[in-house]
Formats: sequence, C-alpha cells, structure tokens
Amino acid sequence: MTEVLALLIFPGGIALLLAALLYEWINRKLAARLQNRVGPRWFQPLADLVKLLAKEEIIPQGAQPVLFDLLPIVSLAAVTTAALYTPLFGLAPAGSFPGDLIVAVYLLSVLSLCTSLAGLITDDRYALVGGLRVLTQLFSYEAPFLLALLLPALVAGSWQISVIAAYTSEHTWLLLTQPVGFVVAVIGLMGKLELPPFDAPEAHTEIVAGSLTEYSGRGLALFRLSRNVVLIVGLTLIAALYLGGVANPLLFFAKTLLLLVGVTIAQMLFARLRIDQTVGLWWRFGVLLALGQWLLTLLGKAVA
Amino acid sequence: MTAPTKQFTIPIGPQHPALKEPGFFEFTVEGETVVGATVRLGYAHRGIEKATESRTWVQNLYLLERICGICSHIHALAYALGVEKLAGVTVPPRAQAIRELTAELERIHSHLLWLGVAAHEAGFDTLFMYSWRDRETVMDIFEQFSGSRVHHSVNTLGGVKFDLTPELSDAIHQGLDYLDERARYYLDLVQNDPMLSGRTRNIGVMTEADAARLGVVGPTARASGVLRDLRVEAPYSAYVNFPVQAVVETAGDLHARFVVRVRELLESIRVIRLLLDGLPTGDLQARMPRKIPAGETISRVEAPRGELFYFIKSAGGDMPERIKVRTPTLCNLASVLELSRGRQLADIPMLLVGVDPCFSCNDRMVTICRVESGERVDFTWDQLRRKESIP
Amino acid sequence: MLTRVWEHTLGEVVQWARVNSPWALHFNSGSCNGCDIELLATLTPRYDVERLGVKLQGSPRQADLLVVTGAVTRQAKDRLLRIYAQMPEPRFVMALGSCALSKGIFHDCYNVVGPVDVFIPVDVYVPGCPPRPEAIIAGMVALLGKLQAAPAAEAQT
Amino acid sequence: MTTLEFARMLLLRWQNAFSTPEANRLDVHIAPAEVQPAVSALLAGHWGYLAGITGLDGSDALEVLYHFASGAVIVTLRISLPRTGARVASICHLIPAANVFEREISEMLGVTFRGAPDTARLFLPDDWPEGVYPLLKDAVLPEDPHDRTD
Repeated sequence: MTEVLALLIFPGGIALLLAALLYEWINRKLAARLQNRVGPRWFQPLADLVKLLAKEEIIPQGAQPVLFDLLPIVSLAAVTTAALYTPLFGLAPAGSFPGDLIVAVYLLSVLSLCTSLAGLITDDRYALVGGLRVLTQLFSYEAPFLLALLLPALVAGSWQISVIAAYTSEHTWLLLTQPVGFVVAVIGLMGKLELPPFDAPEAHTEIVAGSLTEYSGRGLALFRLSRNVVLIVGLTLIAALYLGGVANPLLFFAKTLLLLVGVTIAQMLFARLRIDQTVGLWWRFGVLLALGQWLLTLLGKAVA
Repeated sequence: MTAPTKQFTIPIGPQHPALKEPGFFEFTVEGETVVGATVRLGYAHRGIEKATESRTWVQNLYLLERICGICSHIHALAYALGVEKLAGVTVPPRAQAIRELTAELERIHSHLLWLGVAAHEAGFDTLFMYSWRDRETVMDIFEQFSGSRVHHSVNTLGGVKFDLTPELSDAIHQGLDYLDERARYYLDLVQNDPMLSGRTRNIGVMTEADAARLGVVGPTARASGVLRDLRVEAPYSAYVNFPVQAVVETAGDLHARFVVRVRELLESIRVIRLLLDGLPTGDLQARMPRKIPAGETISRVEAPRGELFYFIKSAGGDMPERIKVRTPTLCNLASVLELSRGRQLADIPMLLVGVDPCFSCNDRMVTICRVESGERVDFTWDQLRRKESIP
Repeated sequence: MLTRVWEHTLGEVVQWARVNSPWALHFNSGSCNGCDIELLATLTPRYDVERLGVKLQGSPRQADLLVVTGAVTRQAKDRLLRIYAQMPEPRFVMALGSCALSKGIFHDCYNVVGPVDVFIPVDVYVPGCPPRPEAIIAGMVALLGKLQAAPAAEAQT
Repeated sequence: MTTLEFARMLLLRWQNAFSTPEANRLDVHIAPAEVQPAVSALLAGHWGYLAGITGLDGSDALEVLYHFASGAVIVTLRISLPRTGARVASICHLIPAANVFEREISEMLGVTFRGAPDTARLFLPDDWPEGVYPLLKDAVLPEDPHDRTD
C-alpha cells in the first residue's frame, strides 16, 4: 500500500508533477526578473498545462496518427520511470538496483528521441528540421553528459545511484574534486532541456516551434510536462552526485534550487548557438574535458 | 520528406516568428545549408502611391507618415521637404532644427528597436528586453513632445507643429544621459561578447566593391566601408548647421552592421545635445500656398535604414500629380538574397535582420528575386560578377 | 448527480486555465508596423504581459488568441483565413488598430479589401493609430473578462 | 571638373536635350532605343549608382525616369513611351538590382521591358485582373467587395 502511494502520490506521481511545474515557474520567473520584467504568476505553468489539456488536438494531414498520439505519452512515461531511480526531494528512491544510474540516464534520453520522432512523422517542414536538430544535438551532448554523470560512479565504485549518493554525502563534495565533470554535467543538462543557448532545435525565429510545431493540445502539454520532469530529475541527479549527497531533504531541496538558479542565469547570458556551433562545442571541448577528468580520476585511483 | 532530391524548401513568412511583418521568403536548403532564396512581398501592399493622387497636399502628409510606423517622421520629412522645394517656401531655422532633432530621436528609437529584434533573432532575448526597455525612454520623449508614441506628426508643410519647451529640453537631456550610458554599454557588448560575436562575425560578408555595385544604402553600406550618408553628402534641413559625422566600418559582416548602428546611436545623441543647446529662435512655420506650382522635384533624406527617395510631381493643383517613393529596404533586400547562398539556415534571420528590412515601407513596390542554383534564376552571383567585368 | 458536480467543477477549472493562459499569435495583414511594434512592446519590461500569462507563440497550432494588425490586403486575405483555420478551438481574435477595425486611413486604397471582421469573427477590438501598449493590455483584459463571464459549460465546448 | 560636368560629358553622345531643373540635378532626354548605351556609358565612367526608376503617366505619353545618384548629384535619364504597348529594353543585365524597379513599372503602368530575366507577376495580388495597371490615370480599379462606407 505504501509503495503504491509512493509511486502515485509522493514522492513519485502527483508530487513529482507538481514539483515539475514549480521548477518551471521558478525558471520562468527568475528569467523574467533577470530581464527586468515582472514575470508569470505562481500558478502560470499549471494554467498552461490545464489549458493545453483541454484544447482541441489537431492531427495534421500526413502525420502518423497513432505515433502522433503515442509519442508524448511514451516520453512522459519514460521520464517518470527515470524519476523512480533518483532520490527525489532527498528521499530514498522508490526503486533501486545495481546499475540504475545508466538506466535512468537513458530513460531521460527517451524524451529527446520522442521529440525528434514527433517532428519526423509529420509533413511539416519546420518540424522536420526541428526533429533533425534534436537528433543532431542529442548525439553531441549525450556522450559527454553520460561521461560526466558516470564520473561519480567511478569515484564511488558503484553504478547504483543510492550507493553513490551515500558515498558522496560522506566524502568531500565531488564539485570540489571533480569540477570539470560538474560543469559538463550541468551544461549537458541544459543541452538536454534545449535551454538557451542550446535552443536551436526549437528556435522560434528560424523554425517556429521546432519538432513540436504541429502539436496543439494534449500532446504539447505532455511534452512540456516531460521536459519539466527531466529538469527536476536532472537537477536531482547532479545534486545527489556532485553536491554532497542527499543527507537532509530540506538542504537537498535548497541545493537543487541553487542549481536551478545557476542554470537560469547561464541561460540568460548567452545568444543562441547555431547547431553546428553546438556540435563543435561538445565534441571539441565537452568530450575532451570529460575524458580528461576521467583520466585524472583513474590515475588518482591507481596511485592511491 | 522523401523528396527525390536532398533539397527541400523552408518557407519563411508571411506569418513567421522571425518576421514581425509580412513578406514571403523561400529558402531552399540542403541539410542546414541554404542553396537558394526567393522573396515575394506584397502582403502589405496597400496602394499608397495611387491613393496620394486623390488626396490634397496636406492630407498626403498623414497618409505618407503611415507608410511605416517605425520611420514615420522621416517619410513625412522627405515629403515636406520636396513640397516646400516645389512651392519655393523657406522653412524657418527653428523648425528645421526641430525636424533634425526629431529625425535623430527617431533614429535612436529605430536602431534600438533593431538591436532588440536582431538580438531576438539570435536567440538572445535578454538583450532584446534590455534594448526595448531603453527604447521606452525615447518613446516617452516623443509622447511628451507630440502626444503620440509612434506617428508623431511633428511635420507640417512649411514647418513643424510643436515647439520645444525648456521643460521638454531638460527631459530630453535627462533621457539622453541615460541613453548615452546604455549605448556605450551596448557598444561594448556587441564588440566583445563572445557568444554574440560567434553569431555575427564573418557572417554575410559584403565587400566594399559588392556594396557599391549592389547599390545598398544606409548602415548596410556603411558597414562595408561605403560612405553613403545623405546627411553628410547632401545635407538637408538643419544638417548644414548641425552636421553629423558618418560612421563607417570596413569589415562588411553582420558584426560591422551591429557596430555601425550602435555607434550611430552615440553620434545621434551627440548631435541632439548640440541641437538642444543651440536651437535657433524664431517662427515654427512658414506660410504655404494651398496649390503647389507645377513642377517636379526629387527629395532624398537619410532614413534610419538608408536613403529614402521621393519623386514628387505637381500639375499645379491642390493634389499631387504623382508621388513615387523608393525606400531603403528595396535597395538592400537584393543583397540578402545574394548573401544567403551557402549560409547556414540559422544565419538567415540574422542576415535578413542585418539590413533591417521594412516591408511596410516597401509595400507600394514589390519584388520577387530569385537566387537559386537551379533553373529558376533571376540573377545570380555569376551574373553580378559579369557585370563587374563590364569596363 | 456526482457526474454533474464533477463536470461542473471540471468546466470551472478549464475555464480558469483558459482565462489565465492566453497564448497569442501575431499576424500582420497589411499594417504599417506601428501596431506591430506596440504589440511587441507589450512583451517588454515596462508592460510585460507575461504577468497575465500571455505568451507570443510562433505556431498557429499552439495559439489561443490571434492578434491581427492592419487592414486586410488582397494578398494577405487567404493567409489570414488559413492561419485562422489552423488554430485549434477554442480560439479568439483581436483586431488591433484603426486599420484592422475599419481600414482606417487606407479606406480607399485599391489593394485593401476590408477590415478584419468581414473575414473572421472578431472577439475584441482595440482602436487607435496605433493603440498604446496600455490599450492593448486593456483589450486583452477585456477579452479575458468576457471569457470569465461566460458560463462554464460554454467554455468547455 | 565637377561630378555634374563629368556626367554631362559621359552622356553627351546619347542626349537629345539637357536640362537642369534644380541645382545638383541633370535631366537627360534620350530616345528609348538608347537607354542601354547611355546606362553603359555611366557605368563605364563608374558614375554613381541606380537610385530608382520612376514611371509617370503624362496625359499623352508614359515617361520612364532612370535616376542615378552620386553624392548630392542626381542624373535622370528620361524616355518617353506611347501609352499603349510601351516597350523598352531592360537594363537588368547591366544592373541586376534594376529588376525590382522595372517590375514595378511594368505592373503599375504596363510597360514591357524587353529582355528582362523574369516578367512574372510581382507585387500585385495573385488574383489581380489582367490588363489593369493601377497607376494609369484612367485605370478602372476593381471594387472592394466588402466596402461598408455607404
């Protein structure tokens, strides 16, 4: 019974979705404040979500109707599953097994894959270009992001999130010993979420709304929700792995918030990168930096 | 999707987020690289040139102001200067100075607006918000001056309608102090911000020879090292007594177009300060006849986007015989199509916005120009190059 | 009984969401730019319509509110109809500026075929040449007020 | 030699008449057949750029005015054409940017530009009636079907 509750209401399920909306609001509000604006009201993401859910869903001509409906559902399901393995709100994850870190990271990528496919199954040209850009970007940030998240696993000597989290809370913050890995992980998360400056896949001024151009109601709502869940799961993972574990729920919440603030400020500072610049950045610097940090860590382990 | 060729076409407009105005562009792309471009305007074609023939000389002033909401004063100014020339009326010096002042304020408003839109195209919304926030300073001045934020109607035939009170002068000084500081900040930003430079440097390079030959005007030409500024070359209104210095950059890329426009902000601020301090005294208006003597005249002024060309013909009645307007965008648009080939799709909005196209201005005259590698060719680089070989 | 209460509550919630999240799409059907820049100005720091939940969307599919500026020209007419058709229900239209309301100063121009409301139904009119950003916001608030006043069941359709 | 005198010298061979309506302006009346050589002469002298082409409907003839500008100086090549079936050689192969201006005139006044690379409909709407040239003084323009002014 308690397990079902934990899955459906807290910390998974409803609480997760509400928290996702809260994080979106913080992100938008802070962005607005940094731009000298007042910004949205606290319930804005909820209103957007409910409105989209109640809106007419148009399946455009030329689109695969089954896939068109299914993709948003799959992506939301995948990312909420990923949430099961992460210590949401600093609490013990609902599910845990050796190697769950890799599973979680790959479940998060399902969002990108679904978004891309959503663009590719329609006839819309903006959506096609958007879908291709999502894929291109996925291939550029995925490797360094993965490397950066696996670094703590290397240090802790386990592929299980709860074990690594326990390790990091007992030792010095990995942020201090592995700063490069931390930076790559945060920037990788921004790439995953298509936040500026990595928002080329949905660049309004070039390709309207990217791969989601043809989505109007429920599908768009679910995709937006999935992205917010990825935001929260990603922040949780990074905080757990790099910012000293999950010892105290309140403190942990503060840590993820701090990360969110950092991400928002970074997203306000930069102009959008062209897709070729994004790829170049990741493969020229991201991968090398992450690999360099790996080598150093391995060397350190060998010496010690 | 399964087109037999690798090419497909991305339409931009007439409703597209990159264009706040209607225009219709088609870019043929291979992957992310643009191989062809066409444009079709006419969505904002209202037929103003014809309409001028059934309105009196004074009524036309208000019609022509509404050719464009961004450079409304400069359209009215070009028209008024032309009609005054035909009528042989000399405008009092104070009115001329106020006209120049309004034109320069409008330039600040237009360039700040452009900076914001260009930043928005580059996905740099923070800069968009900042520059539009600062633009409100100019809008406030306009409102205090004329009562309207957009269509100021400062001009009348024979002079200006509104006087510059000492209070207003103080308010403008105050606003300028703020804008001066902001403009310096933007100059630093467009020159030194690495991410923005990454999107602007070496993009859409137009050499001095290209610029001269394509007949581009305004900041687009000046960013390529071509000194084409009517305020300097052929001073009109009060520009004789309160001269401006032309801002010229030589790089010819998008970055240079950013720098030229921001430096022009500083130059406009400098001239407005001089104008405020040395404003001549006297009347605001000269008497204009209701009927304008028969004749033809050409009136050219430097709009924020470049040379604005009016041809005015009077048959001696109380309505014009013919008014022909050639806007700067028309001269510059062809260059975008030329320069877009071989570029990344992501650079296209930046390129477009680099010349600051104004389709409302263009509405009376519309074009399709195709630059395509394929068979549907209007004129291509090669043809342009051939023109160069003509002795 | 229970289903009716449930339906009523659901209707109220949906209506609340709709009133609080109007996403706008801007179409220029032949305007002089004046209204367009004032509309854009409402997004910027001084006016900031994100306070009301208004967001400018790029795709007609994702918009609730179509903002049309300018008298409708012959060439833009079909585009206007097409964009309106692409919008999902429920959709609303705002005619912005004198030209969109009555063709304004371009009333006798040969390429202007009419104000917006002869082609598509208009929910709110904002007069002015151009309307100030405050007027545009007032127009949006008026529209949202109209929505709020509508019975919940109607909002659900 | 001033810019104006230089232009006068370049165009001496093609002109029928010179006139100077205002300071800094030179109007050069030429025969329609001599547009291309005259433009070539200006180009050969590297004189200015094409600032625009104006079409006028005089009462008995159409006029096409090619405005070239160099600094403050404007040189206008003027040709006169019959009101119906007007034809003149295109200068697009000399100045590609002229295409835009020529198309405007051909749609607005019904002048045919021989040798123009593209003569498709330009800026009037797709459903505009054939043979109606709005800037002709006697043009019968289509009615607005939605006029509510009465």
